[in-house]
Amino acid sequence: MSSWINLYNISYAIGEFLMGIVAAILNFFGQWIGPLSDFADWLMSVNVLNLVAIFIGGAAVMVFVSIINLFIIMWIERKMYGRIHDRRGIMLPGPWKKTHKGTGFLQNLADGMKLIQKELITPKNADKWMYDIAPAIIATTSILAFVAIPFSETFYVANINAGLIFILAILAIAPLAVVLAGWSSNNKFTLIGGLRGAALMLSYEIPLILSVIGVILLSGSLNPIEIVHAQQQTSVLGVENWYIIPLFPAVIVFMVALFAELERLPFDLPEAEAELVEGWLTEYSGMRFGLVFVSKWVRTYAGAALITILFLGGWSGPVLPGELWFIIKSYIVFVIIVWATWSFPRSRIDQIVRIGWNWLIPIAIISIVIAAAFKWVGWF
Amino acid sequence: MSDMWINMGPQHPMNHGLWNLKVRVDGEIVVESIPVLGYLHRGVEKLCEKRDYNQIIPLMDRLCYVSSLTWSHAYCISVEEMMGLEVPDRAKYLRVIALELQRVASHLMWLAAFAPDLGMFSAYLYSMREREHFLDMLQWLTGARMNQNYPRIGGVRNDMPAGFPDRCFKELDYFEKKLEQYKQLFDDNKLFRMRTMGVGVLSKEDALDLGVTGPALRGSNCPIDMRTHDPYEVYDELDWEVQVGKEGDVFSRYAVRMGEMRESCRIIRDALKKIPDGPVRVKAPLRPTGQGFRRTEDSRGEALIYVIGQGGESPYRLKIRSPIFAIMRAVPVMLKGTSVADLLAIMGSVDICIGDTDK
Amino acid sequence: MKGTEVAGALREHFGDLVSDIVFPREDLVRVSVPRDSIFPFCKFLRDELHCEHLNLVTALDWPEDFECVYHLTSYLEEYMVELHVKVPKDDPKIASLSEIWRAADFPEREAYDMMGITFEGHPDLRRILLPDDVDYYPLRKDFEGQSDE
Amino acid sequence: MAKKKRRLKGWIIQPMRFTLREMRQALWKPSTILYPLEKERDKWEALRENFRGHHEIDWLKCIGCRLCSRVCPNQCITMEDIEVDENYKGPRRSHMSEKKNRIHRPGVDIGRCLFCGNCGEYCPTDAWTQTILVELTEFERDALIYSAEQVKTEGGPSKKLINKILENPKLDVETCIGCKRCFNECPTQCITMIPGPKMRKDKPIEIPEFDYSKCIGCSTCCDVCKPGSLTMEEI
Repeated sequence: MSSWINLYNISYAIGEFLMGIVAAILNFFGQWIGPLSDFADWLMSVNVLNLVAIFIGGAAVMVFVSIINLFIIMWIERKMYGRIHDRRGIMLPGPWKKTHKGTGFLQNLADGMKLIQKELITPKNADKWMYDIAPAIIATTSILAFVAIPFSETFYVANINAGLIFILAILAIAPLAVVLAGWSSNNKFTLIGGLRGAALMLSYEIPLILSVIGVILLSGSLNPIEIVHAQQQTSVLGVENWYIIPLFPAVIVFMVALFAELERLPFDLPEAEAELVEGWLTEYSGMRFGLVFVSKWVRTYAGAALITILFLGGWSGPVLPGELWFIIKSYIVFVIIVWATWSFPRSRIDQIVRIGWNWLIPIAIISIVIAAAFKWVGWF
Repeated sequence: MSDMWINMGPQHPMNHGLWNLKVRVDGEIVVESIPVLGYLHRGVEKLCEKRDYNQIIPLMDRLCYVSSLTWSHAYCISVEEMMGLEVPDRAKYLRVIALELQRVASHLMWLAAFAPDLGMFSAYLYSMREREHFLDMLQWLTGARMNQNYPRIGGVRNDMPAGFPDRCFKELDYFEKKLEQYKQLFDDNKLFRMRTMGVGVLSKEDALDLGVTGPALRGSNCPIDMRTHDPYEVYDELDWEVQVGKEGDVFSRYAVRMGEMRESCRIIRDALKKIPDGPVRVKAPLRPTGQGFRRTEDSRGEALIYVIGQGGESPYRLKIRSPIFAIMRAVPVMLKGTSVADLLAIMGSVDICIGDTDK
Repeated sequence: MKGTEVAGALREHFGDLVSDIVFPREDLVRVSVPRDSIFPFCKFLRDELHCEHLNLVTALDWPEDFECVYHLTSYLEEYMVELHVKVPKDDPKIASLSEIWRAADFPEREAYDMMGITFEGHPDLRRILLPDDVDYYPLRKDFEGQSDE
Repeated sequence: MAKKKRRLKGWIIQPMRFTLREMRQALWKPSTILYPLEKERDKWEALRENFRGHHEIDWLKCIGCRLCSRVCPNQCITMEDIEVDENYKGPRRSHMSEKKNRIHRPGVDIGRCLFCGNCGEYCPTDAWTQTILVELTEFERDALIYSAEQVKTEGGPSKKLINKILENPKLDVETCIGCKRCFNECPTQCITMIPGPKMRKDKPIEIPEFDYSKCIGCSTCCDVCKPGSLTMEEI
C-alpha cells in the first residue's frame, strides 16, 4: 500500500531542520566552549532526531484528534441525533449560513468558550486533590490512546509492538478516574455513579479483551499495523479477509462492551441523568466538566478507530489514500454507534452485569474457538 | 455501605412536578421512601369559596396542567349534578370529543415524560410531535392549547367549527399509524421490556386498599373505568373497550395507557359520527342550593369533585379528589425493595401531576 | 345493588344509629351516623357490603359544627355510600379509618391539615400540604388569611 | 415461534429500524421550525376560529357596561373614563347631558390575563374579539398593562344587545328614594322614570321602570343604588 504522506518522514525532516538551527547556534558558541559542540553533535544524532520526530508527529496527531476530528465527530453526533429526533439539530453558529438551515458547525466551539468562562466550583467537603485530578486523568488517557492507533501505514505516532495491549490498558484507566471522581465529590449521587462505574468496569473489561483475542489469534500479532497487514492479504474468496467476516460475533461483543466502556446510552449507568442527575459528573462545572465531556467523544472515536483496525481492514481500500479510507470507515462506525445510542433505553445495573457475564463472555469465547478453527483450517 | 437518605426532589429529573421523595437506600436497593407534598399548594379549595360558579371553571383548568379539560369538566358535571341540570345531547358529544382529545394529549405527555426516565430521549420528541396534532385539534375546537376553559355549566362554550370532523379523522389516521409503529420502539424492544416487566408490582388487593385508580388500577387486572362503571356523558352509547393489564407491573401500566390512546381514537371517531344536531348550552341557575358530586375518569384516575352550594354566588365548599394524591400513598408500597433505577420506571409509570395533588 | 337495598341492610344491622337516609341517585345512598359508631360502621361496610374503595374524606365547616363526609364505593356491587358524620366544634376528634382502608391515610392527614380535625388512631397524623410549623387551619370559615408582613 | 423470533429481533433490530425510519423522514425535512425566524402562520390562520389571543375592543360597539370587568376571574380589566368630542360616533356613557362627552372603555392588564375568554363570552354587544396574536412579551411589567387606546379597534355599531348574564334588576318600591342615579348610569338606557305609589311633599316619588328587552344584566344600577333597593334576580 502506497501512502501519500509519511508522517514520520515529514516529522523527521521538520525535526532535523529545527535541530539543525539549534546545533548551528551551539556550534557557533562551541568555538569558545568545547563541550557545547559535542552536545550539538549529540543533538544531531539519529536517536535524538527520532525522538524529536515522534514528538512532532505526536503533536500533529493530537492536533488532528483533539481539534479537527473532535469538532467533526461532535458535529456529526449532534446533527445526527437531531435528525433521529426529527428536529434540525444545531444550526445557528457556523461558517456558511447563519439561518435555521445553517450547519451549526461552530456550535461546539461556542459551547466550549462558554464552559471556559464558567466558574469552577469545588464542593465544600470534597477531597480537593482527587476531585481536581480525575478529569485530567480521563482527558489525558483518552488522548493518549491515539499514540498507538495508526491512521495508516505511515501516519502514526509510535509503532509499539504491543500496541493493542497499550490501547486497551490506557482506555481501562478511565473507570478508575470515574470511581475517584465519584468518591471525592462528596455527594450521594456521584458516589452511586462512581460505584456503578466500577461495577461496569469489572463486568465489561473481560468481554472486551476476550473478543480481541480472536483477532490476535488470526493475525498473530499485537501490533495494530501488523494486524491490518494481516487483513490486507487476500483470502481464498479473492477479497481481502477483513476479520469482520469470520469474527462477526466478536464484533458484536466488542461493540456492546465498547458502549459500556464509553458510558454511552444503553449502558450509561454511571451518569444516568434521570435517576442520578448526572451521576459522577454532578458536581463538576466549567471546563472540568467540559474536559470530561469532550474526552467522551475522543474515547468514542478511539473505539471506532479500534474497530476499524481490528475488524474492518484499517486503511485498506481502493483508489483513495489510506488515511482517508481509515477516516471514512471510522466515521461510519461512529455513525452506527450514535444511531444505536439514541434507539435504546437505559439498562439497569444488575441486568447489564448479567448480560455481560451470561451472554457476552460465552459469545466471545465462541468467537475465539471460531478463530482457532479458521486458523487451523488455514483459511485466514 | 450503610444506609443513606437521598432527597429526590424538589428539583430532580425524576420529579415531573414539584415534590420531594425521600428515599433511604442500601447501596442501590430502596429500603424506605417518604413522599413529601405541598410545594405547589395554592389553596384552590379556599379560592373556590370566593369566586362565583362560572369563574371557577378557568381555575379548575389550572388544577392539572397536562389534562386541564378533564378537571374543568369534572367540576361542571358535578355542579350540574348538584343543580339537577340536563345537558343537551350535542354538548355531551362535544364534551366527549374534547375529553378524549385531551386524554390522548395527556397520555402522550406521560409517554414523553416516561421514556426519558428510562433513557429514551428520542421517544420524548416523538411523542411531543404527535401531541402537537392533538393540541391543534383542541385549539381549533376549544380555542386554547393548554387551559381550554371549554365546558360550561349546562353545556360547552362553543359549537365545533365547520370541517372539524374531516380534519380530525385525518389526524387520527396519522396517529393510529404512528401508534402501531411505536410497538417497534417499545413493545418489541428487549431492553425496554427488561426495564419494565416485573418491576413495581402492585397487587390487586393492595391497589384497591390504597385507593389507587385509573391506569394504575387497571394495570393490576381490575377492569374499573369510571366511563363504564358509572357512565357519564355518552360513554355508554359509544363503541370502545376498557383496557386491562394483567401483571400490575410497569409494563402493564404502559400497555394500558397505550391501549387507552387507541381506544380514545375509536371513541372520537364514533362520537364524531354519531353527534346529533341541537343546542350546545342551556341556562344554568346562578345561585343553586344543594350538594352533589360526580366521578369522572381523568387520564390519571378517578377525579371526583364534591360541591356544596348554599344559595350564594360561590359554592360553600368544594372538595377535590385527586387521583395522584391517593397514588402517592401507594408509592412507598410500590418502591419497597426495588432498586434506584427501577424507582424511575415506577414513578414514571404512575404519571404524576402535582397540580391537582397539591391543590 | 340498589341504594335501597344497601340502606335496608344498614338499617337491619345498625337500627336507629343510621339516620337521614336519602337517595340522590339510584345507586347512591346518603346516610348520617353518630361520631362514636363510625369505625364499626365502616368495618361492616367493607367486610359485609364490599365497599373496597374510599374515594375521599371531606371536612366541612358548618356554622354549628364540623362535619366529615366519606364517599365509599363498592366496585363489586356498583353502589356508593355518602357518609355524614357530625363533629362538634369544641372537640374536633373522630376515629381514623386508616386501619380499614389504607387509602384513608392521606385524605385524613389533609383534613387535619386544612380543617384541624384530629383523627384518633391515625398512624402518622402530620401536616401534609402546609409546612409543619403553621398554627392555623386555612379551610375553616373563620380563617381570613395572613399577610406576609 | 414467531413471537420468539420477534423477541430476538427486539434486542437490536426493531428499535433501530424505528429510529432509522424517523431519521430517513427527517433527513431533508424535519418537523420542527426555528421559532423566532420561522412562524407557522398558515396553520395558525387555519385554526383561528374560537382562538383566544390578544384582545381587541370595538369602540363603536362597546357601550361601557363593565360586564367584562365583572366576569373577569382575575380582575384584570379596568374601565377607563375617556373624554371625547362632539362628533364621536360611538355609544356615549350616558344620555345625561353633563356626561355626554365621556365614555367608558376597558383596558386590559395582559400580564394578569389568563385568556379564559369570559370577557368576550359575556359581552352583550360582541365588542370583544380575540385575535390569534399571542406574542405579547415586553421588557417591563408595566408595559403589559394595555390602556384602552392600545386595544382599540373601530368596526361598526352593534345591532343587538343580548342579556348573557340572565339576570334582571328588581325594584323594591318601598325603599326607593327616586334619586335617578340608575336612570343616569344605565348604559343601555332601558330605564324610564315613572311616578310611583309613594308620595313625598305631595308629589309622587319617581321610580325606575325597566325595559327588560333592552336590559343586559350588567348590575350597574344595583351598584349605584344608594338605598340598595335594586337587586338582581334570575330571569
